Amino acid sequence: MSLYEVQKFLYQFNTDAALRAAFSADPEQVLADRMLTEVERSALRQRDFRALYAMGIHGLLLTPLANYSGVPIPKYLEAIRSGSEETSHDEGAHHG
Amino acid sequence: MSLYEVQKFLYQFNTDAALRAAFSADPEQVLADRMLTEVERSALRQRDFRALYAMGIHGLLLTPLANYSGVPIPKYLEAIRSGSEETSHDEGAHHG
Amino acid sequence: MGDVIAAFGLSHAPGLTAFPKAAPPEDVAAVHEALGKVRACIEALRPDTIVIISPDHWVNFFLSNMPAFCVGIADSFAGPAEEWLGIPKTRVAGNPDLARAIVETAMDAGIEPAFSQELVLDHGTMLPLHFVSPRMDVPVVPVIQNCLQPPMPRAFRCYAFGQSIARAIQRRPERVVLIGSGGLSHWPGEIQHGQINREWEERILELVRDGKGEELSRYTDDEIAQGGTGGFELRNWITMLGAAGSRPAEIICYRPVPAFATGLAFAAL
Amino acid sequence: MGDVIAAFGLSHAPGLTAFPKAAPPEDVAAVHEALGKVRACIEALRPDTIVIISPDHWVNFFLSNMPAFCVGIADSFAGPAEEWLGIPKTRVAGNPDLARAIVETAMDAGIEPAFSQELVLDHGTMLPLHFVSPRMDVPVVPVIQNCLQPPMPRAFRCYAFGQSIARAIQRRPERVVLIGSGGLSHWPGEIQHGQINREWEERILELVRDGKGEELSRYTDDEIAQGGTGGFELRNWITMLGAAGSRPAEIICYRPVPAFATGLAFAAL
Ligand SMILES: [Fe+3]
Ligand SMILES: [Fe+3]
Repeated sequence: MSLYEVQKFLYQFNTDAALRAAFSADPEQVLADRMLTEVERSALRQRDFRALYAMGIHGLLLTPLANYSGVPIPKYLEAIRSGSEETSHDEGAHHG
Repeated sequence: MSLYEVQKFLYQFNTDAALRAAFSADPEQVLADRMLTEVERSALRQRDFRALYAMGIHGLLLTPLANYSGVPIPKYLEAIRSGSEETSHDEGAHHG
Repeated sequence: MGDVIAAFGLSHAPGLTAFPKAAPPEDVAAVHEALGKVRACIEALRPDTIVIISPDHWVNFFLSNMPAFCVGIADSFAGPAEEWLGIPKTRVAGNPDLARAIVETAMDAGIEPAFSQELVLDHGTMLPLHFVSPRMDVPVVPVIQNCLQPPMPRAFRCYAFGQSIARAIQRRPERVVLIGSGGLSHWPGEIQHGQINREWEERILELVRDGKGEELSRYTDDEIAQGGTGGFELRNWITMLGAAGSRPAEIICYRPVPAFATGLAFAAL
Repeated sequence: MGDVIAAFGLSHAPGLTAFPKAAPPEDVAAVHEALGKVRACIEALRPDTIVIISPDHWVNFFLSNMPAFCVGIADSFAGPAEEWLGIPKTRVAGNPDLARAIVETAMDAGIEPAFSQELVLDHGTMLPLHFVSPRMDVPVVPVIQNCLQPPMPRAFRCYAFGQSIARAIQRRPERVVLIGSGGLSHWPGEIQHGQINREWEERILELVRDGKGEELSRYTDDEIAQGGTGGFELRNWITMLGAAGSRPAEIICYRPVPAFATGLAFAAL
């Protein structure tokens, strides 16, 4: 339900070095006043790319998170492909 | 030359309560890392509406600054009208 | 099949709620009566959604990315943005399905509105809603047009966008009320603040009354500019007229009110 | 009188500067050779300005205000946005007069680009410039098209926008080089990352080569989508072709490179 808030957090994280520093110092605090479900919070904290991708987040919002978190792209791809349901995005699933 | 930076500061001031609080607490500090000339800095600090208007700032970017600074609109209008050269904005002068 | 069941042109002078005592009581009473009529009409029609075409007042958009048209596709919208408006803060439901249909239909017709999942509604939207849908219980699709920073969309394109909005509504199930919000002449915060161009306003209202929206769609930027930096908002009426077609209108009320720095006009189609 | 003195379609795969060693050396060499030819051509022509049509990669625009078209009207632009790109940070001069002429001409023609005084250039703009104007001393007008988030501008409208850009240039004194940046097929960060749709790419390059941009302007959104979420960037080539007219092109180089997750193509008109 709060997909937009997840997308917005990622957009800001990717473009704002101060937010990235704050998030790595105290993730709970940074996410505290955002309208996110516990599932979404935890997916962001844990860099659960499979869960984030399955929510319908655009690949180019996720790969910077991988880059900045030291996750190589092959690892990232392995994670998003590990879902049993291979939800592709090119039918517009992520165009929420 | 940095008209855009003045406009941007006003837009942010008008829409961001935290920035307003910071600016009233320590204006120098808030303006320190912005690309502004000393003339622009001083016009913002002193709420010099005549000078700001003459730069070409849109009336609806200036009236919230007046409101938040406790300057009644008639006072604001008196200030912007006090210029000898009555530079009108409706020829697109402020559309910089 | 959906339809535009009624359309209105409504001024949104913020003085009406922010400093109502500044104006002559008989003017304020006349405006309240007009807005009461619009409210009664809307309550009787029970629309599924209100599509409201309004300007932004430096609240959502800045020179970093200034769209000519923007459609709010969110589930709901917070408003008003202004602390000083005298309208309580609330959240109004959107209608994302209709909003997306408006964007898609426009794209197919060669009109490309920006779209937004996070508009904060300012007095351009909230003031009319406060008077004509005060329970804020009818879902809203906010459509913002650039009436702030030239270059702005030309009148003929606003009219065409309105026609496209009407086609989108016809393909949807909703019965829709349309509002064009703004004007008439004003120069807010400018040296000419308080001036009113009555001749310009009366000519416009004559055209609206006679169902001659198409004539307004041929107004040049210069003709629109005769109404001042706030009169740019005439664009919102023109888009509304494009959607409503060439029905004649009732001018419910017209009052030039210098204390509110504009001529207040209210029209029903 | 100004003119479009040359136009290019250029892929902007970030691997070229960020991780060049991941790809076969002969592919990288071929691409460098192609970009070297483009550079030599531009240096010989000595254009006054480069108009570069590129996508945004979630750097300037978000779902809060997603424009179909946006023209950068600033005096100068910082870039690249990406720390990891392997291209040094710099500031490139803009051409506000030409940029504003592009916006005004479009508005008159019924095309309403957003405009921006503060774009940060990402690899979609900076990677081509790094190779073909490495001293970054030719002023740039960045034109951004939504290739990220549907609904996107239809192909026929991109083509018409390109035609309008050419008209604006003809009214200006500048001699202009045009670049359409992007593609061809790719699915960056998606499950299909690394796939390449060669058939789709070859068909497109055939049409580009034969001066059949108009056929591309009739591509539907579904046909464009055959090239993946990154293939949406075909729109930038289509706009470039609209501006360049139906001149046939030289396909300087075409290399499908799985390590860069796309088919790299470079065309000169
Ligand atoms: Fe207004
Ligand atoms: Fe790209």
